Amino acid sequence: ACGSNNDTSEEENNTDDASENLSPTGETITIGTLPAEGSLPIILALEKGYFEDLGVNVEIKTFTSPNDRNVALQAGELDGTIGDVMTTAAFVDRGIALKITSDINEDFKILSSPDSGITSMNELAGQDVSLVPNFILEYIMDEFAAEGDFTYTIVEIPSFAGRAEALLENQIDGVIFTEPQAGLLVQQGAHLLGSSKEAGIKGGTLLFTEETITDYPADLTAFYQAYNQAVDYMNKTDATEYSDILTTYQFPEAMSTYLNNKPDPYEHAGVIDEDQFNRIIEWTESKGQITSSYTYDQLTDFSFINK
Amino acid sequence: MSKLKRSFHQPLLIGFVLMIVIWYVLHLVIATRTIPAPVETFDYFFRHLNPLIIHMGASLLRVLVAVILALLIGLPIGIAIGRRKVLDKLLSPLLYVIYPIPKVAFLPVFMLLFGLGNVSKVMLMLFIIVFQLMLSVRDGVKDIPPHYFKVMQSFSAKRQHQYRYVVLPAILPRVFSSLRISIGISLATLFFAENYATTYGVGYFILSAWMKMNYVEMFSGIMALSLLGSVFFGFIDVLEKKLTPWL
Amino acid sequence: MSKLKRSFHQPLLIGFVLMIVIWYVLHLVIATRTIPAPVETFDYFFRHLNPLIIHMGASLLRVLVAVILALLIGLPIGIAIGRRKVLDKLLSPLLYVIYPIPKVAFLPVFMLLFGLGNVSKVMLMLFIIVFQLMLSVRDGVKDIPPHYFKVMQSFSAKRQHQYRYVVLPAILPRVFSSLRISIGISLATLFFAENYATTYGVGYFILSAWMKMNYVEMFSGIMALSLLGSVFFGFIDVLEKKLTPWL
Amino acid sequence: MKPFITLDNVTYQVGGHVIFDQLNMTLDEGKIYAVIGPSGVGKTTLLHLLAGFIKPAKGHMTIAGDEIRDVREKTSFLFQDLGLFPWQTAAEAVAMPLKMSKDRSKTDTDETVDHLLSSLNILNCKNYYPHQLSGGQKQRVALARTLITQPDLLLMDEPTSALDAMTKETIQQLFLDLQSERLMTSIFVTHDIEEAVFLGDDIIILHPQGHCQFLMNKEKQESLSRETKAFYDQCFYVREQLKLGASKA
Amino acid sequence: MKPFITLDNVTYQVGGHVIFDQLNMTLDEGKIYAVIGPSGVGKTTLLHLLAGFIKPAKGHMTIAGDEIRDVREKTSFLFQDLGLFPWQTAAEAVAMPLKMSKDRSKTDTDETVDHLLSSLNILNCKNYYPHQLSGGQKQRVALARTLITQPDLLLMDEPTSALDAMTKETIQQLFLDLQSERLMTSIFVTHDIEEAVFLGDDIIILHPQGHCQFLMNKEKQESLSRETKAFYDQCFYVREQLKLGASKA
Ligand SMILES: Nc1ncnc2c1ncn2[C@@H]1O[C@H](COP(=O)(O)OP(=O)(O)OP(=O)(O)O)[C@@H](O)[C@H]1O
Ligand SMILES: Nc1ncnc2c1ncn2[C@@H]1O[C@H](COP(=O)(O)OP(=O)(O)OP(=O)(O)O)[C@@H](O)[C@H]1O
Ligand SMILES: [Mg+2]
Ligand SMILES: [Mg+2]
Repeated sequence: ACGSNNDTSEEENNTDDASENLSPTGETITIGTLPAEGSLPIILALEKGYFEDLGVNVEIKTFTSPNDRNVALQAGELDGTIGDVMTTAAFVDRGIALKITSDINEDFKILSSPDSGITSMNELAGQDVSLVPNFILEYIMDEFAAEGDFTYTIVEIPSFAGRAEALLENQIDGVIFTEPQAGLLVQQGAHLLGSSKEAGIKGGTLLFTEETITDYPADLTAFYQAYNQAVDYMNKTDATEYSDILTTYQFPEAMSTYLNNKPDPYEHAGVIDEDQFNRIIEWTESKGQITSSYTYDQLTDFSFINK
Repeated sequence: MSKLKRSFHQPLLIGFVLMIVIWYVLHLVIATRTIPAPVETFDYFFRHLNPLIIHMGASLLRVLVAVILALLIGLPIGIAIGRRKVLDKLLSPLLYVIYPIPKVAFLPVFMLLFGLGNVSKVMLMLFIIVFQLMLSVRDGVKDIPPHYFKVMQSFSAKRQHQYRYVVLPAILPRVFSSLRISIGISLATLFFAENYATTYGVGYFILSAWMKMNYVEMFSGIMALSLLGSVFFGFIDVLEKKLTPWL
Repeated sequence: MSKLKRSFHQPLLIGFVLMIVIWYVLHLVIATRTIPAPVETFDYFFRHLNPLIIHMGASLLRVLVAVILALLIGLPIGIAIGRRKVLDKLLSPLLYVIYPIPKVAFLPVFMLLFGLGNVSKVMLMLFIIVFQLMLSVRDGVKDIPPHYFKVMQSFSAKRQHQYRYVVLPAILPRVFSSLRISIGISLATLFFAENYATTYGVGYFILSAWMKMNYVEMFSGIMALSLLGSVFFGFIDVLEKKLTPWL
Repeated sequence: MKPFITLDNVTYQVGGHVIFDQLNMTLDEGKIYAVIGPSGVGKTTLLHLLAGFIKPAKGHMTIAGDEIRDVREKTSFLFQDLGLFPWQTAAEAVAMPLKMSKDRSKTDTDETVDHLLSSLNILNCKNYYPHQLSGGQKQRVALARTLITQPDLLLMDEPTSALDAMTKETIQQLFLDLQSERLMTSIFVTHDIEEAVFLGDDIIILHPQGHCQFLMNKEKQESLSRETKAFYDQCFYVREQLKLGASKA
Repeated sequence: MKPFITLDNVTYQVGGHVIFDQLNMTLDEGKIYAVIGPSGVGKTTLLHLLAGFIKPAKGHMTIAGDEIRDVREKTSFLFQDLGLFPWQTAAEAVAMPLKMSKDRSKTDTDETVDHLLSSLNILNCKNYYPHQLSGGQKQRVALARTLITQPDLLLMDEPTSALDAMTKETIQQLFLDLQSERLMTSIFVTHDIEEAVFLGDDIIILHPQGHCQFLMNKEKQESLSRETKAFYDQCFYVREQLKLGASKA
């Protein structure tokens, strides 16, 4: 049992069963986040003190672009981060040992520009879609394209704002964005064409270094406990109550509104199913991002969420 | 002091007023969300003065440290290259090769060597400005009339005396000039240096506003940056006047 | 011509050799995947020479256009500010305010005004370098001994003659010096200017390699950029020697 | 002769230091004036006032009836420190005033320049930059640049200070020739009393505190020869006057 | 007197132009040498060779028995174009050599500087930057900077060219006083024949093509007065020699 388990917080999830007879080491675990919806449970777990209560010492490093996060990961400055399957595979392919430990709550939206007149996915055929190639954005777009059996042209604009403005000014026809940006764009006249969540496409993950996984298993278990507590908290609580935290982490004000109007609840940490995983790996290999194929077992370790 | 103050504040004011006029005209003419109205931005700026001042402080410190380090490194090396033919032959081509490399591409190396904290941010800025400083100082030293060195030679002046009495005063105006450029560049660089592992700094503030597409917030960040820049520049102008009384 | 050639190629070689030595040492000492071995990179570079040359050509053109435009705009304005007290009082503070703003933050505005193509890329670079050029030129003009203008006055020289016979030759060394800096900055800027809506250019090449975490590819891009820079710099050195025979 | 230049109660000060206090002066057209006086007394300053480079704090100055407001086109000036530009060769420096003033053909300009350079005995240095010239060669280049145009007022600040005796005499002769060819008024500063006596129709002695004394140069009116006793007597007289002024101060 | 400086077959050329061709010369310790000659003949170049700023293409030069390799510490030099730095006031410029050579106390330095400035009659300009000084004041500041240390060899390139007759005489006297106080050898260039005769123990006339002629200055040995006939006879003689050289060339 966890020695330092003196929490009196949310009762329902107080599953003190922790099959291991290990308690968290309390060593600092550094996690990289992006200002995206998927980071919210981690941020709230930290700010609400859930991590501390469970004796796990989490430190958050915020990044403004996935690229910087990747750089920090390579520099060995992070123990874990939010990311996606292809990023994990690419890192492993380059000799950095990582494992996917869970999915994240994430929803990518396909949007078309206000004056394009495009209101359905298939109308994107042959049009200019802006995204960052080789990563999750392209994968999701490719999945939709395969579904609708069309092709499209990529206009590479890595900068968030550049992409957004290019869309609003009708310089490109389509774009793929996560929340909170997607919602903002819809407010400003962009048309919503599809959602990865609705289409059941899941690529976003939490990943940790091999070292962290072997050295601090109890910390990770506790991490996910706290994570799930935070998800519960979010599902129960009006977002305005923690809007100051959102502001501190530079989420736009519209984020609260989005969270409150969100139809489905946030989900506890879950797995990426093997089928989905293999499809992504195949796609990544076809893009030349990885040199060999990786199996589900090689890249995943969901043992920490299976309480 | 009051004279000092006057010569300092007035031009700053002019600069801001002009900037606001141009900004307003652009706002009206281009009529895009990405250029908010000045009034709106001012309102935001003053309402968020408190966090902004902290952001400005963080950035100020980083830039200051980077600039001071750049001077400590760039000045002696630039002078040495300008003075010694051998070093010029050897190092100038190296500078030419290194200078145009986008230092941001070495972020992984910086992070690896210096971590995610302030050290790596300062080092990144340092690396961006130090080569420019070296080149300018080198050019400045090369521009010193050779005749001045003959005069010093006639007094059998030791090396340190040549630096003390000729090189330093001669390049001082140039150093100020390239200090302005360095500071300008480092401020602009905050935008890249402050976009990881920090939640403080004007660069971070602007960037995150940009990502939120909150242009009013972004422009108040830009205003803060300009303010920071003008204060730096105004300070350098005053310092220059003080230290080069013969001009 | 052969003399011209010699003075041009030799230092380039020195620069590259030195850079490779430093690079190799860093590769060995830091021993990180983010700094690949020089040999490996060379191999990659020469095997991909063909696409790289096209990338270099595209970047060269963009930088060239931006630099020429910057000169056409920055030179006269910088001179005017340096010469006329009123303009100095009015515009210098404005420059101080505008200069430190990270121009990349205005990417949306540039895209809006100039589209996604080459125009917006060139404009972005232009905006990044033109203010630096103005400031340097201004400082250079202010450094001209006032005495020279008295001489011209004694000949009742018209304004254009003052420019032709004093201002231009006097600031020429400075212009070359700040041209080097401008080119260095614009090359580094390619990294930002060529990261949208293009698939050509060394900046794009490096950036996409970076995102793919392919460091061998990235370093061959950086080599290409350095090569481009050195060629520019070598050319400027030769031009400077030609145009300032009195030095 | 009619008055060409008038100074009326001219006061000038710089850095808190009064150089001229209510100076009055009338200079005639077509004459040569030699200005002498101790170092730092204000000779250069006087020339700069006449040239219009600086403005008096009080008082009026006219040239040919017009108030001096700006630099006149028909005034030529030789600076004490020459003011050669490092980027101009001797020939380029001398050609510059011609190129600026009118559209002469290039060959015409070149010929005029070459001719003047050779009468100053520096044709062999025509393609030298200032740093390649000796002190006296530089002075002659600057002099050539001043003389190449055809001014009606020539102001020269120590035009021969860096020249040896022989070269100096050649140039003095050249100057007298030019003076007789052109209708011009010349005012030059010199420290060489013999030069002042030899060239000056009138000699202006500037004494400390901006007090100024006119000496009609009797010698000059009578004979141009340096070899007479009268010439040396006149030199001696000028010298005495200078000494007297210095001792009074 | 023992030989202090020897030039042995010294050849020097610049820009394809031969200035000295196998020049031989022996100069004695403690004497004053005046160098005269036409402008551009190479007087400044000779001084620069002696100072060690430039090296002869061929030949040997020794000072006090040592080959001249570099600038000697005990040689002081006055440049023809002065070489004042725009960023030093008169007092700073003059104090610089003292500050560089030893650790004197600040007050000691200041006193020495003030004393020299006042004997040159420029104490009132001590805080002026060069651009605030008149031509002659600048020359005196540069001269003070040269004289402030105690050299055994003094090389001066036209030290009084910008000075009026009275100031010039004061400074000539100061120079003679210094020369008798210190054991030093002085070589100076001048265009003023009277100055050469008045100050020089020997007069060196440089003729074109680097031909050089020594004149024992008899007058100097006999009397220092300018007011004698012998003085002017000697001046006349030197002048004739100069002319002769020029006409031969
Ligand atoms: N900017 C200034 N500030 C203070 N004093 C100045 C300035 N410029 C000139 N002076 C002073 O004005 C006086 C007159 O200078 P001017 O150059 O006219 O003398 P001058 O008679 O030509 O002397 P010289 O024969 O030595 O050339 C000098 O004493 C000089 O120190
Ligand atoms: N870098 C150079 N290139 C070509 N010729 C040069 C260079 N430097 C000096 N000279 C020439 O060398 C000659 C000697 O110059 P120097 O300065 O010694 O003359 P000087 O006797 O001191 O003349 P002055 O009395 O005019 O000062 C001059 O004719 C000059 O033109
Ligand atoms: Mg004067
Ligand atoms: Mg000389």
